[in-house]
Amino acid sequence: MLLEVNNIEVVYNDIIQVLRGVSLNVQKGSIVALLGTNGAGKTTTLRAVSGLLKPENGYIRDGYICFKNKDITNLLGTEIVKQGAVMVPEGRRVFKHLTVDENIRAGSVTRKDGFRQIKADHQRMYEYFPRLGRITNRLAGYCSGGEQQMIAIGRALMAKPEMLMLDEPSLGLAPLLVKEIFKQIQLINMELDTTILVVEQNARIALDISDYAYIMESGKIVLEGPSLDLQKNPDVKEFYMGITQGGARKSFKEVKSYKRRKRWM
Amino acid sequence: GQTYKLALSLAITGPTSDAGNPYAKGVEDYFKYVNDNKLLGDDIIECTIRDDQYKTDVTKRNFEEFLDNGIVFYLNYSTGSTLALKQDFEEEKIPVIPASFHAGNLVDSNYIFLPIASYSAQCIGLAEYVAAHHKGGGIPKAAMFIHPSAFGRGPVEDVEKAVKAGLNMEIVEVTEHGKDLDNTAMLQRFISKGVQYVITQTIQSPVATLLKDANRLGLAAKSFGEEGKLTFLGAHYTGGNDLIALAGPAAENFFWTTSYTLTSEPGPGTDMQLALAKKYGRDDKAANSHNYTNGIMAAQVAAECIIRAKAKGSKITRETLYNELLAMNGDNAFKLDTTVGPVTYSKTDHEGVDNLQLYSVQNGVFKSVGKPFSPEYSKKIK
Amino acid sequence: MASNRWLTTGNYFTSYKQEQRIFLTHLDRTGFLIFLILLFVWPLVFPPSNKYMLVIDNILIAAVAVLGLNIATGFAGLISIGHAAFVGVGAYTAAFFAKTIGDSHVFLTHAWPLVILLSGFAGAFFGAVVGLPALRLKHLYLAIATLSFQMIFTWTINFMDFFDQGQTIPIARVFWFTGEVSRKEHYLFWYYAILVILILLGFMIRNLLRTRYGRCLVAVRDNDRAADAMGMHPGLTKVYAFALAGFMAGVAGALHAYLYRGVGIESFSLHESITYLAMAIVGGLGTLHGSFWGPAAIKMLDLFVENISEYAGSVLPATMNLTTALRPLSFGLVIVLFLMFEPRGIANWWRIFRSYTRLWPFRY
Amino acid sequence: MAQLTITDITLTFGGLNALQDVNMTIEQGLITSVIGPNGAGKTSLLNCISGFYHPGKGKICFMGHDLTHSSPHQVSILGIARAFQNIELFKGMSVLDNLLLARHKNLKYNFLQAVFFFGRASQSEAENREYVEEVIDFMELEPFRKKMVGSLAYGVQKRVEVARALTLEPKLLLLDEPMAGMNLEEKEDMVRFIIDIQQERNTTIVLVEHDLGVVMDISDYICVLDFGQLIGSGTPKEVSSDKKVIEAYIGEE
Amino acid sequence: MSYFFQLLISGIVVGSIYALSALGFVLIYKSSRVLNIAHGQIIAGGAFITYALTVWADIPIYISFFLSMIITFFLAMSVERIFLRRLIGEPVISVIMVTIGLMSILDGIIYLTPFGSENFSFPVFFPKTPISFGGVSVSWTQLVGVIITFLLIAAFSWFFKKSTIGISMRAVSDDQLAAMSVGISVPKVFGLAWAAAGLSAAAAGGIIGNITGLNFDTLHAFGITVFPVVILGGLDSIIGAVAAGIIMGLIQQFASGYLDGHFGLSGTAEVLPYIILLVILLFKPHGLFGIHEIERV
Ligand SMILES: Nc1ncnc2c1ncn2[C@@H]1O[C@H](COP(=O)(O)OP(=O)(O)OP(=O)(O)O)[C@@H](O)[C@H]1O
Ligand SMILES: Nc1ncnc2c1ncn2[C@@H]1O[C@H](COP(=O)(O)OP(=O)(O)OP(=O)(O)O)[C@@H](O)[C@H]1O
Ligand SMILES: CC(C)C[C@H](N)C(=O)O
Ligand SMILES: [Mg+2]
Ligand SMILES: [Mg+2]
Repeated sequence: MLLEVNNIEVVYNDIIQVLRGVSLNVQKGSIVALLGTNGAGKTTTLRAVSGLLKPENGYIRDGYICFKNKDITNLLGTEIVKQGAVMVPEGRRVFKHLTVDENIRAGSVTRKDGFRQIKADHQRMYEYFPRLGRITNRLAGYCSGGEQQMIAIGRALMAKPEMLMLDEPSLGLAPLLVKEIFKQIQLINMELDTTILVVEQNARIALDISDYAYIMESGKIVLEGPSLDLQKNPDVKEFYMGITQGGARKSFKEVKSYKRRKRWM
Repeated sequence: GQTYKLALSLAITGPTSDAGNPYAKGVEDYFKYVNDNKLLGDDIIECTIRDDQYKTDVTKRNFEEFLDNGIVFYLNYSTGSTLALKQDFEEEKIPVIPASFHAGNLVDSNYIFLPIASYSAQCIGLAEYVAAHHKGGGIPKAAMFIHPSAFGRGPVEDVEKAVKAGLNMEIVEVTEHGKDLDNTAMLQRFISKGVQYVITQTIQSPVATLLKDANRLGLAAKSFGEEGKLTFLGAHYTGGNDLIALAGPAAENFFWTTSYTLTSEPGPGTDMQLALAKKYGRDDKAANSHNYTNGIMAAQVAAECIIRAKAKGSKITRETLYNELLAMNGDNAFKLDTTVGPVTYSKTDHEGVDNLQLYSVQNGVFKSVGKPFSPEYSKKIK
Repeated sequence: MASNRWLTTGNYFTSYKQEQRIFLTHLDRTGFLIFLILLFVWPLVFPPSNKYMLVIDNILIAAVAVLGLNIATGFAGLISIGHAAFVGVGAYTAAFFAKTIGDSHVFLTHAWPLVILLSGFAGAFFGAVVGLPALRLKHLYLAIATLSFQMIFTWTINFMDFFDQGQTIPIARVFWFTGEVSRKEHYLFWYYAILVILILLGFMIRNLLRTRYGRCLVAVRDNDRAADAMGMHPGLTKVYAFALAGFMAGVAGALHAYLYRGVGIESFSLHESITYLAMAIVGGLGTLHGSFWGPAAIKMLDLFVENISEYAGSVLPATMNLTTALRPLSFGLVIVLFLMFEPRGIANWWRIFRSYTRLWPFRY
Repeated sequence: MAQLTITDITLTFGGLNALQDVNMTIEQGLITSVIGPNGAGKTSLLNCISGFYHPGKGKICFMGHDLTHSSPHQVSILGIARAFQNIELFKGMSVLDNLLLARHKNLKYNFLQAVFFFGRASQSEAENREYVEEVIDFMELEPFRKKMVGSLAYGVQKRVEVARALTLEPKLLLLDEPMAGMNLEEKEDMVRFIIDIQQERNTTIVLVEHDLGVVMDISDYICVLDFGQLIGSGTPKEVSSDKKVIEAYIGEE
Repeated sequence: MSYFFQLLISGIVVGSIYALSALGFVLIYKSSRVLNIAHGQIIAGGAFITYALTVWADIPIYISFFLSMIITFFLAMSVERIFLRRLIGEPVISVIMVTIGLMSILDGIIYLTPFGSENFSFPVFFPKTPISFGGVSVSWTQLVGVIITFLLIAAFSWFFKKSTIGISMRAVSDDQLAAMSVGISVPKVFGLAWAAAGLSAAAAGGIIGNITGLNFDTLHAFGITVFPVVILGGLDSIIGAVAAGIIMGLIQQFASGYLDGHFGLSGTAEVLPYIILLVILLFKPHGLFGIHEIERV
């Protein structure tokens, strides 16, 4: 087991409890998806793993997190990146005033394996994301949403992570780009053997590419299983993929109609 | 015995603390000396010394506290606060000796006494020396380099008056300095206007930069009045060992005037000063500072007033001390060794020592030039 | 509203108007009234020495100024490094009258409330002018515009013969119903005068803050683009904030002039500007009562440290240096420690204290 | 009737044409969607309408007013409100305060009344507070009323954005990706709000959104942008079968 | 004409010293968005350390100059560590205020030493005769000062532009959380920024001290004097600091060369920088080279 999150509870500002005993496991080399409603605590879970709770004034009150069988509970971000787990934060937070090239280079600070290696990996990023190769000197702040997401992923990959955590990589991206990004994610997973933990709202595509998935609601994991199984779950189908029991796509025009309750609640 | 309360508020930290620090030590040590040697018999002087960081508002607060404590004599420091508190001194009828020799302190005021000749008198003295010793033809042309405050500007008008009254000199320009790193522009301008003498009235560090720049540009006169070059002269707070410390060799040939004796020219006053410093564990720097002398002298005058009043058997109050000061003339003039002349005060004369001594830097120390003198024009323009 | 307006517990609002109240319970209101009465009565019961009265007057004046600074910096988020210059504008307005019509003209001595008000307007005017760059500048660049004003102000006053080049310009004692305020009662008289003005201004600002004129300040601080989209002109709002701050500063300046019976440039230096900033922060930026805590804390600290270093001077050997150093050292240390451990200022202590007592006797 | 007409606007950023000769009319009372790949200029278009950017060329007209050179606050007073793509809330304030700020122009009292809190001040405050509560009810934000906006989950913040725009009582509402980062269920909620706003409040809506399902289902009219140019427009049906649009944006299913 | 050239040269010399002093502000601002008000005190401290090493410890001045740079490097780093570390993430104004407190503390520490209230000057170690050409003269101190300034500035420019650490320092100022997410240690970056600023301050202190003599008031006032330079250049631009420094130096020299003494003006060099600064800011709100905040709505 590469990552083991055991029963963690997270509080913000000493009072707001957000996670109420979340457990999840990530197998080495797999792609794991974490789905859930807004405010369920997905981002919080990723922050907890990657040691970025502190700047938000949060901490893990209970439970533990193991990465490569080492306890990393409440360790700080830098340390965890060195251990090999890197997160791509929500909302593509690129360094706006740095060029694309500098953004990607900034990802390699923790590396100690020499200038050449880094340079080679840097080039490789442009192979994964050829769009970026064409705009290396542009300020990242002026790049389009998709490009920024690519920069953020490329930047994270420069740290040579064993596990990459992506927080809503499809956020605000046009359908074509979503496809492109997820294709690259799969490719990275295969070629670099990078384990991937991805938080997504777009359940369809997330379940498509992942091996295993968790569904979270109000601070708890409510459903988990191999992605193939979840795709068949009628609740997931209806609530996350918009497929009615009849199998047709539900029209948004009819949203005013009666709402069925989820069975897991 | 009795305790007489005195007080001093000055800048021990902040701007001008380089002067304030030795000054405070001088005052402190001298009063200790008075108490230790029982100069007042069983009575003792208790002088509160307080730092006002050169801020007028704080000085005022300190002063109010001193009044609350019932002081009978007050020592003040800067020009700014002396002017600002003038009204209070009048209302409280308390004799005051400031460390600022600004002539304007005396305007509309009865209770402020300058220990030595005013800045104006000092500058006029320097101007007279220039007029008298100018080499080469024509009227000597001078510029004034002054501090951007009342302290700096005070003497300008008086020097101009003296020139009007017949002093053989032309003031070509008056420049207020800032925090300049480089005075090239100004020095070049002086030269181009034919200026040969620069009278400075400020604190040491701008003068030091000025001297260094003049040396760098090769504009500093090697001897007094060298033609085509600039000779620098300055009033009390521009000079002393601090200037030499700051300007190093560039200070050479700087002319300076004050009413105090200097330890580089030993005499009974300086012996006493050095002994005092030794007794109270002061380092060399403080011991040799002219502002240490400055502080001692203010304390000497204050103590003398008390001694005299006591001798007369009067109660020590603000009033009796004030009267002692006013009576300090003629036979009653106070002769002390730390100054180059006697301290004289009267109803109309609130400048203590009227004599000045000119010094100039020779081989890294201030040496006296000529005998003590009393500037003539400063009386003429009154 | 529940019948019992003495306690918060068990209270709920039934109309939006009730929620507008400044004091939520009678207890709060009564407490505050008692506090006000105490403020007025204590000097009569325990007459302080002149020095302390002066210090207290000073604190109150600083509170007026800091109240203004708090509007600009705390509420509107505009760092001002030239607040003392605005205070100076107020003081020099008074000095202007003293120079033109004579320092003991009845206008200055009898109509002093009017002079104070006019000084406030002068401050507001300069505040608005200095705020104009806010139409284009942001953050520290804007802060530097205020610093520039500080420098230009100092230089101008120093340069002008009219204002005696920064030397103290005297201002006569004022008159009151009982005749001229004598030296003895000077500080006490001004204590009351300043207190009344301060309380008045405090209430006005408090009111302002619960209306659109106050909310827009906070809005431009938080997000001026969004404020723009909400129909507020962000630039003009900032100019207005500066004007408001300038007004308070101007009033404080005139009060300072009267209290010290003179106006000299040294009281309005950059150093003072920084001190005002320190007061605002130690008190608690963006809180009203912080504007009172800050000046009190900083001035008291100054006195305290002065006493300590004096004491140290009496026990330590004559090597003056240590006592000299003690003052800035401890002063800086206190500010730093404060910011390190209580960055939200003293106002936060008050908040914590309140939240403990608010629901008394039931803590839930 | 066309409520907003955009004629030939071009917007340039240092050589890059974010918008190029775009023409568009927004019909009163309808939902018009603007779609296009990332960086196509959708947000820039909204920025031009709401006064954050000023097109170098062309003209924008809203109900007879020329908006081309107006600034955001002027535009908002005319009755155009907008929800931002990258949440632009007042982070340090509660939801309530955020919405109250949107009532700025509706609070009718002067400075003196404010300072002494007398006359219309108190009255006006209370009335507007009532309006705000109505919006809170409408957008189902009751549980968050007094919460600090900064600590709310992304999805809720998005909803507050829309609510705040709505509080401005706009005639035209610009929504920039209001459903980004939401799951299906929440999207449904948001769609419901949008339809309610359009129908019950009779507000014109311009919607920028990447979720084609939503766009196709609820829009009355769709405009497609690519590289700053309008490459197609029409009813959902027309657009979804337009070759150019499919190629640039949708991709083959 | 040589008058003009002399002013020109002096302006450049003074300007480059301004640039070096401004550099310290820029280095800290560039990575942490903090304006370090106590920089003047650090400059003074650097000068005093150099003096102490040279005169009291009898180390040759060339060595002590570098030693003092190294010492202040670590001193400034520990200052950051002790006083500012806890404030990461606090509002800018609080942090600025801490530096104001720091200013007081450093004042206190310096008052503990003789430097607080006594004056010193460096021993003369350059040839006393100035370099003259065509009626224009520059002292050795000034020349060396300019050279050191440009060396240091070139080094730092390269560092921020090209080195990974430099890039990560800029990244931190952009978005701290994102920086942490890729493993950049924010505290280390801040420490480093302060250290670098300390180093540059020592260099500046050494040079200024040589020109003005060692007077605490004069030296630390420099921290405020260079403010307009820092802003004019655009807070976070090293090149900006150089350009603005030289512009200000020239303005001051020409102002006091051509304005003072005419029209009854004097001391214009004090105020003109601020006026010019205001005017330029109205046209370039981010200074000459400061980055424009990218704000996309
Ligand atoms: N810094 C914070 N302080 C206080 N509460 C917070 C903070 N960050 C998040 N929360 C709260 O924690 C809960 C979970 O937030 P989180 O961001 O983890 O949800 P999420 O599942 O990622 O939602 P989304 O899909 O909207 O991104 C929310 O209710 C939110 O209000
Ligand atoms: N302030 C700006 N300065 C420079 N370029 C800008 C600015 N704002 C936008 N751009 C550029 O204009 C183009 C259009 O951007 P815009 O934000 O309008 O795209 P969009 O269609 O909204 O994309 P998305 O779907 O990602 O939100 C982009 O190439 C962007 O880089
Ligand atoms: C008292 C002194 C140190 C001189 C001081 N600068 C003054 O104002 O007069
Ligand atoms: Mg999230
Ligand atoms: Mg967009």
